Amino acid sequence: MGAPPIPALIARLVYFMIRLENVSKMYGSELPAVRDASFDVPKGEFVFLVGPSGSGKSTLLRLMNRQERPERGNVWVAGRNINEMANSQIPFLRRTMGNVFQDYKLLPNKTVFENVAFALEVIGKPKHVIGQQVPQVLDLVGLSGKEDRFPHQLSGGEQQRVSIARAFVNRPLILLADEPTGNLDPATGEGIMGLLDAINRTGTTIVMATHDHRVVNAMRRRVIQLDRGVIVRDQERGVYE
Amino acid sequence: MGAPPIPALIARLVYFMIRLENVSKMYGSELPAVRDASFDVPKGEFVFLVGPSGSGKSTLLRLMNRQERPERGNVWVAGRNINEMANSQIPFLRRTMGNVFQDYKLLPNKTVFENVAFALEVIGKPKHVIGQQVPQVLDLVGLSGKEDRFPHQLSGGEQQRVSIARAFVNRPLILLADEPTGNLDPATGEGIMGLLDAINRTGTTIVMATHDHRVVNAMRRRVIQLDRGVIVRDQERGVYE
Amino acid sequence: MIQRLSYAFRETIASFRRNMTLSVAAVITSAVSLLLVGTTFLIQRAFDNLLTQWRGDVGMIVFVRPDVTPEALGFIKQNLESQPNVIDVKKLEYLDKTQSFAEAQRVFAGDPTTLSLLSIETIPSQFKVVPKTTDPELVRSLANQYRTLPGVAGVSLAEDEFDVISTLSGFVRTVTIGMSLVLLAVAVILIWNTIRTAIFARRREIEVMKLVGATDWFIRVPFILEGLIQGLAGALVSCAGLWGLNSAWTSGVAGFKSGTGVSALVVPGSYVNGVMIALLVIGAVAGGVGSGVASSKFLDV
Amino acid sequence: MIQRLSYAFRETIASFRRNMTLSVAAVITSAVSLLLVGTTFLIQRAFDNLLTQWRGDVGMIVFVRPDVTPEALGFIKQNLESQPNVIDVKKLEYLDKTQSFAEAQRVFAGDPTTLSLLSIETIPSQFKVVPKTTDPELVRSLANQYRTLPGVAGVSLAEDEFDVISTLSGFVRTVTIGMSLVLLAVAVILIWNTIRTAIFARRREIEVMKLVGATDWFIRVPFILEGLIQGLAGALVSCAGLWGLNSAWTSGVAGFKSGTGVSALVVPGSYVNGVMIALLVIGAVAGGVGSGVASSKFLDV
Ligand SMILES: Nc1ncnc2c1ncn2[C@@H]1O[C@H](COP(=O)(O)OP(=O)(O)OP(=O)(O)O)[C@@H](O)[C@H]1O
Ligand SMILES: Nc1ncnc2c1ncn2[C@@H]1O[C@H](COP(=O)(O)OP(=O)(O)OP(=O)(O)O)[C@@H](O)[C@H]1O
Ligand SMILES: [Mg+2]
Ligand SMILES: [Mg+2]
Repeated sequence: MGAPPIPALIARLVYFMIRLENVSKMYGSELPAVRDASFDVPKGEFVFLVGPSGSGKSTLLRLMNRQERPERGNVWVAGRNINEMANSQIPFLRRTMGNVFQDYKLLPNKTVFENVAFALEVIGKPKHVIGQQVPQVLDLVGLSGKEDRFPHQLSGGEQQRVSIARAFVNRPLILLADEPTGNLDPATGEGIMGLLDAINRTGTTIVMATHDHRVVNAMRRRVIQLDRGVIVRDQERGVYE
Repeated sequence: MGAPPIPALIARLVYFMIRLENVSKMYGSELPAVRDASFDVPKGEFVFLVGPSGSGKSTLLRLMNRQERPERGNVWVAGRNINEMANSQIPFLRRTMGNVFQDYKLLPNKTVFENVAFALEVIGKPKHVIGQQVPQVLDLVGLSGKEDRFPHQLSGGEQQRVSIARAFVNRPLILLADEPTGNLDPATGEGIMGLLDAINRTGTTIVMATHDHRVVNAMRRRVIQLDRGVIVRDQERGVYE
Repeated sequence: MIQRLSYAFRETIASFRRNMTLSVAAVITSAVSLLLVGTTFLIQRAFDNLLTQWRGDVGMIVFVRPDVTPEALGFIKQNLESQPNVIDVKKLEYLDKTQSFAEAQRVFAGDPTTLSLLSIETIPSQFKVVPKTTDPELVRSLANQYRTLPGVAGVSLAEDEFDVISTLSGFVRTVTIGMSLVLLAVAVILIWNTIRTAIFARRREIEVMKLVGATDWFIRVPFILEGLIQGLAGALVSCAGLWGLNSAWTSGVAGFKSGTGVSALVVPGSYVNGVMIALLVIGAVAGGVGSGVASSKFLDV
Repeated sequence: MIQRLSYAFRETIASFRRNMTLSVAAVITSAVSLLLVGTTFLIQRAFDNLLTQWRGDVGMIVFVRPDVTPEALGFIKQNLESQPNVIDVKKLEYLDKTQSFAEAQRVFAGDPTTLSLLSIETIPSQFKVVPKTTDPELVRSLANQYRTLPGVAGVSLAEDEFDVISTLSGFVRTVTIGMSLVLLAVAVILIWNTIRTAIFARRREIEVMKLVGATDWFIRVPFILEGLIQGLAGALVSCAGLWGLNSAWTSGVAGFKSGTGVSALVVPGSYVNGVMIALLVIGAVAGGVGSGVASSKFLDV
């Protein structure tokens, strides 16, 4: 099987927003956190990553924004091999993707407004655009009126929603969400899922790690299941088992 | 209605492991996070706190270990009014209760073993007891083999389980658990709930804030529901609505 | 660009307010260490003044025989004046017998016996010579040369004194300049150290910023500005301190008897101003570069 | 108790390893600032030596008329010796005519004219007197008193020199002691500042420890130990530096011509050792107390 001609390769990689080729990641001398993972995510798809605690979901997401680099294999994002990217290019890669981190990673010294605005400051959006878009997004996640609070003045679920707001305020190509409903009650969680669904319908590719079987079962999208670092299931319109 | 005689009062307060009397808590000039909350938790009971994100569950728990002090009302724990307790007494109050924090609050510069051992060091347990009890507890939460990791080297769910292990390693009278299964997959979560149930059966009073309706519905214990800081339901053998 | 800059400025100001403890610590450290640097500079200058004055006092006296002929005297004078590179002709002074006798009365006022031995007839007249060079060897050879001139009774040279002051001068200058430089290095190390600690305390923030897509410079510029302002603020405080110290010093020294040489220890205001400007520049640069370098350490996330 | 202590020690060591950046910063700061303190102490001592030596050189000469009677001479001698509190009797020296003439030959070696005026017959004999007091007024009144004695030709007093050295001595001592104290304060502030910043960076940890039921002292002891060790480590480094500096200084000074007084600037080894011990104590106390106080700030959670 010969290599495809370059233009065809690029076409395929662009079509696949994210592509993992035999990716393995190990921390130190431990058992690999991800072993020989391969899958493609076409543009506009919504993928759930499921699996027990410690099975490698967060690691997979971290490989996609180069928080981690794999020991083996390649990760392609929007047609580019991100493992071979120069360090100076990484910020621009990350601006094409929104991230909801499992531990939120809010800036403790910035208010809710500033935390969300930060994602826009970074790409040099003018002040009036920020002043308009941020309150709008905060309203969508139900945090109107809490703009001037600092993260430590918020409840767990509120912090999580700030993280979600920051992740999609700059309308990224890709949204990587790690357990975005873990600290939300079912009603609020459903609201957030409706939001993610709407964002997905505008063409944004979403990869979401979750334990929330209700969410997975309700949405009926593609499910990739991990077990001790290995992909054991990759199913269109799957459910949480 | 006259005040009960002192011995009767004490007897009642000891019988009620935790007792809130018209407790209100507001942060700054905001709407109160908890408004006029009153309830008793008898020794050995298992109570779920439920309610939407931001309804005041964590605040209620923080009032019980004096992380916060109420603007109005009294909080009694094991027969003592903790709001009138001298600061020097607080550490001893906190040693009678284990805490699972919503954001885990692990010590970043200590290993998993040391984090759990810390709760025993604090009460002056000798080294050989620590060396025996900690691995045992870590095994119960499924973290054997990860003793020497630092918190940042763990997955979200693993960190959460370290927090749980630390909370009950010293066999506290009371266990306050804030969303202890939020980052756990259903199977691991059920394991942890089984553990909490077993701990409860040894006489430990447990108050647990949670969003996990499956857990609440499966356990069928007392449910206190909050909405915007107000207790709207207090039901024996309740379900998540 | 403009919003990047405005972001950087807002960010800097906000960070100042929110990290009060760290900012205050950095300002205190810079202030204290720069004050030390400034003080050494002033001390160095004061010593320099003192030594220069002392050295100016060291001269040579060429005694002329009482029975000298006018020609010989003229020859001596001419000889002295012919070397304007070596001796300070403007300060060259001739005391005739009357003046020499008057000076002897003054010099030996406490020594009536010696005085009683002197008479206006037998007293030698004298040339007071101030050498331009400070090299003791040269001065000595000069004295020997004058001794051979006809009509010269002898040459008196405060040789020992000259030696000591000359060596001391070089020595003190080396020591104080060395000390200033060392303290300068110390100040830079301390400022850098404090800023590094402060940024270390905020490394998680830097990590998060990078994860949200901030470039290294986007993160670094507010830190650099902050360090620069902290250094500058510290330098301002140290300037105020230096000014106060110098005033106290000046008025303290003014209390001394004049002529004791202690008044030479006063440092001219222009020099003090120069030192203050230097401190401001050092503070700003050490702060800015320090935090630039320190923040870079945590940029490899 | 025993496990509490062992916990504190293990904790301290672990914390050192895990907070390398902060620990190193604290050690550097203490080392640098204590080195400054130590250096000023040595400088102060060196100046003290120098001034003491200079002052020892300042004496008084009581000239006795050449035609004095033995009774008068005996009376003068007796008078001088009768005041052992004021003058140093052991250093009292009488030069008879021969000796005085010999000394004059030496003193006026460069001044042949004056020399030619002197003869063994006409030269006054002299008492060399070293006053014990350093108060210029007292010495002056003493001189005046001697002037009135029968047979005394005059009293020569290096009054100006005496004045300067005496004032300078007090002045330099005040300045150097002041500087040592200021630098001591500076060192303590800097060490405290660094430790405060380091503890600030770890305030979340303190908060968590409190929530798990740790008492204030349980939290504080490892911090105090850590600060103490950091201060001690810094002091050790500064002692090494001081020792090196002093060696360099001593050998540098040894290169000077003897008799210029510069050799007085060498500080005795025992004094250096004393300063080193003081630095170790200061470092340990500043570090320990500093972190105790700084950690208390974050204990009110
Ligand atoms: N920095 C690290 N060093 C060592 N091991 C690590 C590190 N980060 C993660 N791991 C390990 O890698 C495995 C996968 O972790 P990962 O965070 O991807 O799990 P996860 O599927 O997200 O789990 P969870 O559902 O609990 O968040 C876990 O066993 C974890 O202990
Ligand atoms: N330090 C604070 N300052 C101001 N407001 C606060 C502070 N802490 C909490 N709040 C507010 O108090 C309310 C209750 O917070 P709490 O953390 O108790 O909610 P919760 O029920 O635990 O929510 P979640 O399920 O999201 O964790 C929220 O609206 C929150 O914004
Ligand atoms: Mg995870
Ligand atoms: Mg909460």
